[in-house]
Amino acid sequence: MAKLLEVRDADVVFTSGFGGREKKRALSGVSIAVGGPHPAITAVVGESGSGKTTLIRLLLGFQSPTRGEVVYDGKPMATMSAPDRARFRREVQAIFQDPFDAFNPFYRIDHPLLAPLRQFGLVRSRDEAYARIEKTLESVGLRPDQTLGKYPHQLSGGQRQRVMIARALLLDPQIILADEPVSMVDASLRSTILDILYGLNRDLGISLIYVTHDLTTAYQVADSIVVLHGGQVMEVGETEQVIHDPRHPYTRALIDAVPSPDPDTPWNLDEQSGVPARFAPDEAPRPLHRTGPLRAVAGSVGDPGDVVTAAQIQLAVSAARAAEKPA
Amino acid sequence: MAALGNSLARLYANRSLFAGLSLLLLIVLVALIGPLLIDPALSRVGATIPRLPPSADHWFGTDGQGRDMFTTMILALPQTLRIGIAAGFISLFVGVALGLIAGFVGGVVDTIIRVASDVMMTIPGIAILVLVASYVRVMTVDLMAIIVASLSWMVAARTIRAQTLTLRERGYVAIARLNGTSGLKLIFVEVLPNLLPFIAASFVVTVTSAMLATVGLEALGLGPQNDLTLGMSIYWAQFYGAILRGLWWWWGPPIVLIVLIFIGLLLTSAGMDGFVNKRLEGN
Amino acid sequence: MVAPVLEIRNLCVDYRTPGGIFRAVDDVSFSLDAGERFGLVGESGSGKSTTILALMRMLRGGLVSSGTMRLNGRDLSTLGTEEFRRLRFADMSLVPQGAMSSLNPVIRIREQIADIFDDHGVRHSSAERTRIIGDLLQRVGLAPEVQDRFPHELSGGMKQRVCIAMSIALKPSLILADEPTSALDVMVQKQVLGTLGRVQRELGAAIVLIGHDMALMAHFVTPTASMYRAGRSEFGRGRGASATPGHATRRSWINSLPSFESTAAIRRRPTQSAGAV
Amino acid sequence: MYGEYVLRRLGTMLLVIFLAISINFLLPRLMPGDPVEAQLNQLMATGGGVSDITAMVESYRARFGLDQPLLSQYFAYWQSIFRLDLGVSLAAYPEKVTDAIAGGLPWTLGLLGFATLVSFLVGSLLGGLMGWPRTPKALRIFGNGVVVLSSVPYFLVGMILLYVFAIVLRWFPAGGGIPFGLQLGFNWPTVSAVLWHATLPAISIIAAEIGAWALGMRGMLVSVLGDDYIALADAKGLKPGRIFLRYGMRNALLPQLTKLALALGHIVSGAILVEVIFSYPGIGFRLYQAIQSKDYFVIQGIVLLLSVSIAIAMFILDLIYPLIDPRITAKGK
Repeated sequence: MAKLLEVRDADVVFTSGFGGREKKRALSGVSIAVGGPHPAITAVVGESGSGKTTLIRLLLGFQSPTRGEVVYDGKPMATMSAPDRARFRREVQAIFQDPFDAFNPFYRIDHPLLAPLRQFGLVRSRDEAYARIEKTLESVGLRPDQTLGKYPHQLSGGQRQRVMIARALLLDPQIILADEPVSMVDASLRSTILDILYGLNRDLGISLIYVTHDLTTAYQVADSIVVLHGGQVMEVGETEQVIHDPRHPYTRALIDAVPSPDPDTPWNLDEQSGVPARFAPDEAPRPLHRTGPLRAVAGSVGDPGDVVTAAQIQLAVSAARAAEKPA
Repeated sequence: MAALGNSLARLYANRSLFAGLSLLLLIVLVALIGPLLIDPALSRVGATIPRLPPSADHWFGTDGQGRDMFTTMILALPQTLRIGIAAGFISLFVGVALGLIAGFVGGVVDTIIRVASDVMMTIPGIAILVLVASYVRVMTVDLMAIIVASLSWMVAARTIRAQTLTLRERGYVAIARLNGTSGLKLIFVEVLPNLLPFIAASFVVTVTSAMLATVGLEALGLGPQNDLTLGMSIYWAQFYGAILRGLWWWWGPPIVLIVLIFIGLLLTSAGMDGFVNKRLEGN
Repeated sequence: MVAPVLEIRNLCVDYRTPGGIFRAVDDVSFSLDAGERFGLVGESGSGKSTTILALMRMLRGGLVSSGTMRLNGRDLSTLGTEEFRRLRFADMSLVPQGAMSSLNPVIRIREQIADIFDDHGVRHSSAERTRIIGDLLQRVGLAPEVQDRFPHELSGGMKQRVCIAMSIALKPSLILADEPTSALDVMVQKQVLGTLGRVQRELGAAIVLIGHDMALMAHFVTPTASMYRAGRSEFGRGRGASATPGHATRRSWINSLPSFESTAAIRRRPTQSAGAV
Repeated sequence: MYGEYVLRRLGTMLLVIFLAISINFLLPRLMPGDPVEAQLNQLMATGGGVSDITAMVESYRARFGLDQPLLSQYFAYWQSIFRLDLGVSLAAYPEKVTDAIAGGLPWTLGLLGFATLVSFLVGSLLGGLMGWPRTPKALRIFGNGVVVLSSVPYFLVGMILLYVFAIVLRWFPAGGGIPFGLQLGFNWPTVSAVLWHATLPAISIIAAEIGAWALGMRGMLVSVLGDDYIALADAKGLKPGRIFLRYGMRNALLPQLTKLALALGHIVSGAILVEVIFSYPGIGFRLYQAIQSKDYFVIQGIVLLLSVSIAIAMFILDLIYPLIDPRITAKGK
């Protein structure tokens, strides 16, 4: 039974300034899930400052919530035993945004590939390690002879991003958290990498959280989409429904801001009012109301359905998709 | 490793670093080989006729106390270097350790270390050194190194703390944590190698400030009484009014040697700034 | 027939690199009339920014090895340094990409705009100057009082609008916009691009817009202007902004782009059999 | 916001002063075998040149109250600080320490203040010009020469100047602050005499310090010239002079001010030594004399005065900083 990683009703508040007077609410009342019985891909979409990177840090255990908790396989992160924590560390991996910052310039790229195998004792010899590394590099479309033995500055952004994916795969993870994995990669390579990520779920049964500010790529790979703004979930639901029938005004504005590449479909660029519409997130997070079997929107839109969490919608969507796909 | 190879090439390209290091190397060689070639007896008080100007048999002349200046200089140079470098290493070690701890542990520990180094920076080092040195009855070279080191660790601490704070946030440190590395291994394997250029740069700055403090203390007569150092020979020259009496060869050579040391240190640290900044822009 | 605002013929720009000469811009030619919107598209490192830098004579380390650049009929290569300095922002202005860091952080917005007038010999009384700067800011959707604020007190979108206001202060005939919105959030992007378009049309100036988001460009560029597709290969030497004569066939090329309508969504493909690895 | 920033900087200053006073209190007590007592016994034994030894010993005992627990000594010490009673000079008994110091203060402040200001401003401008690509080559070479010169410690420069200009060329007096037997007053003879005596010491401080500021500024300007706002200023067709001053130097100056605040301790140390070389009647020279005669209370008094005045100077610099960099008060440094 694949394990479930959940953030339950979490708040993250950063205090700074003289005597900790200035408080910045990065996340408020967020419940997200990844993994579980039906591996799926959830896209977390939000602009800069929406709290999406903080969410990744919570899921990775790099940051503890001010309120609420992070639970893996039923065990809260805060009180996890050492062996459980080691197993968590191995089964939940991540890919980061900046390919130039993710590699220690002092070492060849073999270093971050050998380290996980040694650290978790997955190999008995150097040859066995390199065998696994080469196989994994090939699985992400890289030729080992053109990659291994090189320093990070000798590889292109696209190559480095794929090496980072390979590193995560070496540990046979159940869950991969991808923080804007393609935003700093050239457009031509973007679809290749998205293809690889989608393949991880489809072929290896790995569940992913795909964090991005780019709705079009979210539409490409994700089964469900969570729209985040000011640290609160505005809307969550199955991808097709959210994109083609957005309910929350913020989601609608986000979709409207994306230009369709076909110039004939109107985008009314010239009627822009000077000042953009402001979506100030309200102080207390508005609960999510179910507006369909696979949908929920923050705040009461029309007759509010029962209150539900984003996690529940995500799991519902992944279950529904599992039913569609042949086993 | 290839990284070391091309950095040597860049070293040559960075002229001031190259000039500085070669000057310092020359001085250290003289300090090591010199004492083997001279007769130390000539440096004892009364060994020669005092106040002789430079001549064939006394290349640097003789001082007011009958010491042969050339021999004295050859013996004094290693002593002064020893204080400067010993103080440099001690304060570098303390500074780097505190910088790493402050950078990585953060929170209250970081605040304490930061405030301590800022406060110590404001107190005029020489005044405290004067206070401490005037209490010590018998000053030796090693004790002086420790005293001087106690007031030049702050430079290294500040630089390393600032760098650690930025390096700690780098992607590859997070990746290393995902790979299961943690604690000291994380610091030594991932962060320290990238700190090396900053440590080297801080070492040069620390040795410079340690040397400055040492020579300053000695000029006030607070240096090691019975050991021969460049600073002390300047003090005795000044004490016996060599300047007023025009015995330039008594205080000239020590000043020239000290100036050469400091020029070497300055060229090296200026060169290193260029080298360090390039690395900053590099990755 | 009045001369085109901008005419570039067979422009080549070379960079000396340790590994030999790198041709960043390879034989690029295009021309622009007043009011025309021209899009220069390509991936990073494809030479599109280099073309603009060559035009503004701001190439650091690069060298225009061949080709001519004419602004309103004047051959730019014939102008001396001082002459060229006076031409900047008077005849040809630039909207920078990194608006976040393109404003002097320690002086107020008012002084940074006033500099443009002063150094181009345009004198105003201080009251008149305040009014003029206030109008400029209002034309780009900012309150006149913004001129008394410091850059760090403004949002990314507002800073970019200040840069647009600067670029139209001396009513130039050509505006060069180097990816003006790529550093901004999606929502703000649309507003700022809309403002740039409106202001350019009111001024009747020609505009060259550089970008890598082809969908965005498709909506901004007027149908008549053509687009250059700057090629860039993954490994080895990048090819310069290759000259595509006439109009790129936009229809076929656009369809390859990811979008909500296109059926090429990866997710739609039938699931392959498991066990790929 | 400015208020909160001032409060925080004031707090730092008070903390520094508190620590300086505490160190001054603890240091003599931490020393193995109290040298003050040893010194006194030695004086008592030889009946040294001090007239009423026993009175001095009593004042010393009362002063420290050796038998009382450390803490009450500490409070007694603080009370005396507030009463500005820093104890009595051992060498020139019964002269109070405060009087001994007060005499030297104006001299040091005048010399140090002037020399530091000149070396900071001229050094920074020279450094900026060295970093500015349009500066003529000759100036850059001159600048590099000054930088190399500045590597030489203060007092060595002083010695060389003393020998060349005072002994050999006799253009300047060989030391002291004013010629003996001159009526001090606000008249031209006094002022000219003071200036005449202060020239060589001032030049040696400036010569040694100017290069450090130039080197720092050059590095800063070179990095600032790489920033985007310089590129846009260039694109805006601004005059080179304006780009250099208002866009380049204005931003490069900020870190220099921080360095100035941090360098005050080092500058004062150097000045002390220069005063000794030129026997210039400032508190540096007074400190030197106190060391010679092991006059501990005067030494402590001077050390305390130096630390406190530097803390105050840093506080003043901190107040100036936000006026130049508006971002400081925004997020609170």
